Amino acid sequence: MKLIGLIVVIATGLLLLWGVTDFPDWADPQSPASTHLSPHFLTESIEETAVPNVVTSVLGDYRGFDTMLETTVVFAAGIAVYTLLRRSRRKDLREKPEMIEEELPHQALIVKTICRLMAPFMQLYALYVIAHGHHSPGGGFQGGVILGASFILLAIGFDLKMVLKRMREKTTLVLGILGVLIFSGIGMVCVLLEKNFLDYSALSAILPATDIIMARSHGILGVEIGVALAVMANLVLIYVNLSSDGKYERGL
Amino acid sequence: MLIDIICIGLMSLGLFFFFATTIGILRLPDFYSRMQAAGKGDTLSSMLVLTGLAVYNLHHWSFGTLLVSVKIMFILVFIFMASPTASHHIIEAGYDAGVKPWTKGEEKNEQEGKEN
Amino acid sequence: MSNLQAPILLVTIPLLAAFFAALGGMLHRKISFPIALIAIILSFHQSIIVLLKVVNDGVINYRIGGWMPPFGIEYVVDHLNAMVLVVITFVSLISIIYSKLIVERELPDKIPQFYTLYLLLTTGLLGITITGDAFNLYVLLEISALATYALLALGKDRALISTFNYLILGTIGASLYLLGVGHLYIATGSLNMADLFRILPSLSGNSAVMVGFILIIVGVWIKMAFFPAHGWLPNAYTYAPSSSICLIAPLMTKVSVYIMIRIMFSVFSAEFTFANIAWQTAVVWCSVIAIIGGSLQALAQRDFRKMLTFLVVAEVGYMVGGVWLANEIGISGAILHILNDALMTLCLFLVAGILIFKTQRHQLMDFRGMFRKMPVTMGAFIIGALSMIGVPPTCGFFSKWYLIQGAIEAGRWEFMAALIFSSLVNAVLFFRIIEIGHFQHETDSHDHAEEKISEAPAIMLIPLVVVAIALVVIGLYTNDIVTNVIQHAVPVL
Amino acid sequence: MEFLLAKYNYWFYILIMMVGFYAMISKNNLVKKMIGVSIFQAAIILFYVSIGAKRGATIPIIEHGHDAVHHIDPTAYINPLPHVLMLTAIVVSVSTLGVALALISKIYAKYGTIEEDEINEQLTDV
Repeated sequence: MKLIGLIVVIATGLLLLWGVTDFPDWADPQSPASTHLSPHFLTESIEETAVPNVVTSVLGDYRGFDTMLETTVVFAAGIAVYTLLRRSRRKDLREKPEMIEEELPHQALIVKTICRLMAPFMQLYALYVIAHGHHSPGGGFQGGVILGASFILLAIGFDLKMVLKRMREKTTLVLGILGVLIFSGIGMVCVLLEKNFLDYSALSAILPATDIIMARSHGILGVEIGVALAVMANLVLIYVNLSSDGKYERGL
Repeated sequence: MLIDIICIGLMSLGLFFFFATTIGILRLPDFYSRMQAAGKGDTLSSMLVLTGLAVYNLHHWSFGTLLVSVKIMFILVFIFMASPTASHHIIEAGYDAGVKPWTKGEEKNEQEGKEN
Repeated sequence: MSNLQAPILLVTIPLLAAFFAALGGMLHRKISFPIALIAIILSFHQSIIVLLKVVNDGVINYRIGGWMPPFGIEYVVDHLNAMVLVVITFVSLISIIYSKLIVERELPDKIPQFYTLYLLLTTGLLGITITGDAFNLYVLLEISALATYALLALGKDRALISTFNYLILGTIGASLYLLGVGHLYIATGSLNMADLFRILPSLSGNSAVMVGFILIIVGVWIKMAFFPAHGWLPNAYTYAPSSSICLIAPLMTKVSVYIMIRIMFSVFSAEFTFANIAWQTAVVWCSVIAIIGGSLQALAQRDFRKMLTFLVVAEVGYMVGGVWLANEIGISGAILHILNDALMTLCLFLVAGILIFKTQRHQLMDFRGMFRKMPVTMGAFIIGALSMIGVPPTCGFFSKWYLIQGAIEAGRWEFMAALIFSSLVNAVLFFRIIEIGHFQHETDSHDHAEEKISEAPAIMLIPLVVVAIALVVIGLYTNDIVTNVIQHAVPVL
Repeated sequence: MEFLLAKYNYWFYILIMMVGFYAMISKNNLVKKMIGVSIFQAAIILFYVSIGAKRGATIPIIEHGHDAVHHIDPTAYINPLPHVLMLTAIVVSVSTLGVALALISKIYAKYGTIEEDEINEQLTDV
């Protein structure tokens, strides 16, 4: 098995090496990748969407459909993990208890204090990253991950029950669904306004005091908020289920 | 000019400690001493490098660059809090799980390094 | 053109419904089924609209976000994917009605999640079929893959470990596809399929493009369980819950074949694909091995579902081989076989599901006396079996006929021999079951307790009967389908 | 030598990818297999991000003054598209990892081990 594996690996490697020989040089400004599509995005982004961060405008608008499906992938993973691991209450009673020992209170003091100190700052920073994605590196995914990480940090520092009191299972699920719904809902609103799916310029009809270009910018912001909610909720959902084996009793 | 010297000094010191940390993680005999290297060395070296960056950023003195430097200092404060706590917690978890500390004269605890 | 929203509604209705099914399931677990059902009916309706529009007016382009194609993502519906869209929504509709009772029995505490995943899987398959953007396809591939992993892993026995193997191989396949798209991107700077089709001929002989082609095709082969990489399929499908397998088994492999056809003819050109005769021969030989090996291993099985999974492997060989015959008849046979095989596999898996639903068992021997107990089910089974064997007027005959003609025209006698051989093996297989069902009665007193087994409930029978009728109707109207739809889908060679 | 240096990023992506690929194929432990998959996907991400690089260019955030937007030089900014694509791919790989870990966790609960050969032994015994 190992020998076959090695042969397959070497063969694939040689194939890829052969492919590389005709690549343009690394970081070549004249390579097709740099001259075909990207100049259009770079020069037109501000005029067409009023977003200086081109990654955000491509992510949220030019290829917004990819992003929507990507959020759906996170949602699918969250639901998949939830479906696989979550125990129903009936069976739960019959399971033998977890083997993790009780944590002594004095030992966790440092960790708890620091976690309590850090979590609000993390959440504040996450909101900044989400809201400031138009102008600086950031956006829905990054902000959502930081937001989710702050809850996971609390779950590690304290225990899972404490987090589940603040983020109930139903809240997490609803937020995860709501995030994706915001995204696809904005897309459907555009369809209802007789434009194409995810054509945010249609939103200028219902948003006050926005022209077509600003409507795109606002549309991207709305989408980013949806992405952030979905990513945050689903990461928490995945973590909670994985760490407690679906019992929601005590995590790591 | 002075800024350059300070900045180069801080950064190369930071890189030196990073290097030392890496060697420590690879070469020290057991879990606790390796975590020692990771926790202390990592914090110190990233603090040094970040301070260097903050100083470097003040080359063009304006409100904008000052703001960026202040932000970098904020990152530094958080690393200063988080990194030692994290290594403390990991060591604690190792202690709870019953990892035996290395004592002088023993063989280097290779087995445990492989397990983890 | 901008007013026709059907192409996007087709995909987004199941997607939105997935979210609403999850939300509604939290209120009450019975809400999610009607939501899912309505969404799939609407989606089926939209796919019919799209198909009629394509047949009458030609190719539909839909710009998502209103952006020009190479910059934004574009949906392109031509004859080929319009047909596949209808097949997907039809199969999805049939099996959601059919599996209602099974889900309630198999997964009583996971009903909303099941329907959410089911709708996500349908969305993924529809999106793969309709999209005109190479990267978008990857994302949709992963949506459908994740939903499939979760659905397969809900099964019993070895389901977990075989799903894990599928996950590893599926991820390798999707990653190779992504890597191949990266090679195309680095050589052309574009991700849009039409744009790639325009640029790629000027890059013939570029090794990056060649490697990209190989990577994509190999990735898709792994996904569809083509011969050297077929190992994951039988186990993963055998132990899956019978509620979801009726959606997964007929469609996953067919959609992968569709991706292969799309990549070969709409991204690369036929001249590029068939430039190298040695490759072509190698692929046809692989499919010959797939067909013969799959049939023989099916013959060795005593478990009905496992037998069917090996037949799926053999059928993949039919389609890949048919496409790589490199002539128009072979390719139209392969495309027709996507349609037929989806329905045939569906029919047989529906029968397997009913058998398990009623008797909790799925060995071949469990067919004893079934003709007396379940005449309708077994009638549908016979139609499905005849179609699998390739007896006119069921549709299986016609695609096989096209494939054989294609093999003769290309001079690939080995492929023709494999086709005939597999038909014979199928005949042996299914007549053995019919014989068991018809002439062997339970003699041992032990089984008398199960004498009460009667026909399945109507909600499961009606879908099965519809599929069985569809098998014959499609067989009768094969000529119309070929002249109106498939002829336009085949590239000019 | 010139030839080697001009594409060094691509050589490294192949190296990393093959490490991951080998782990994926030949490791016995399911978690190690998943680590292999992650390395494999990370290599693809490196590959794409390398495509986006452009000599002498900066991050693609357009600096615009308060006056109206005037001529933007596309060669001054790196290619944003691969970064967008890789944001998607990272999310996908994380999601796959999550589902895989959930599966491994269930496998461990069922068989009491995550070594593939031991599981296979248990399967053949039954």
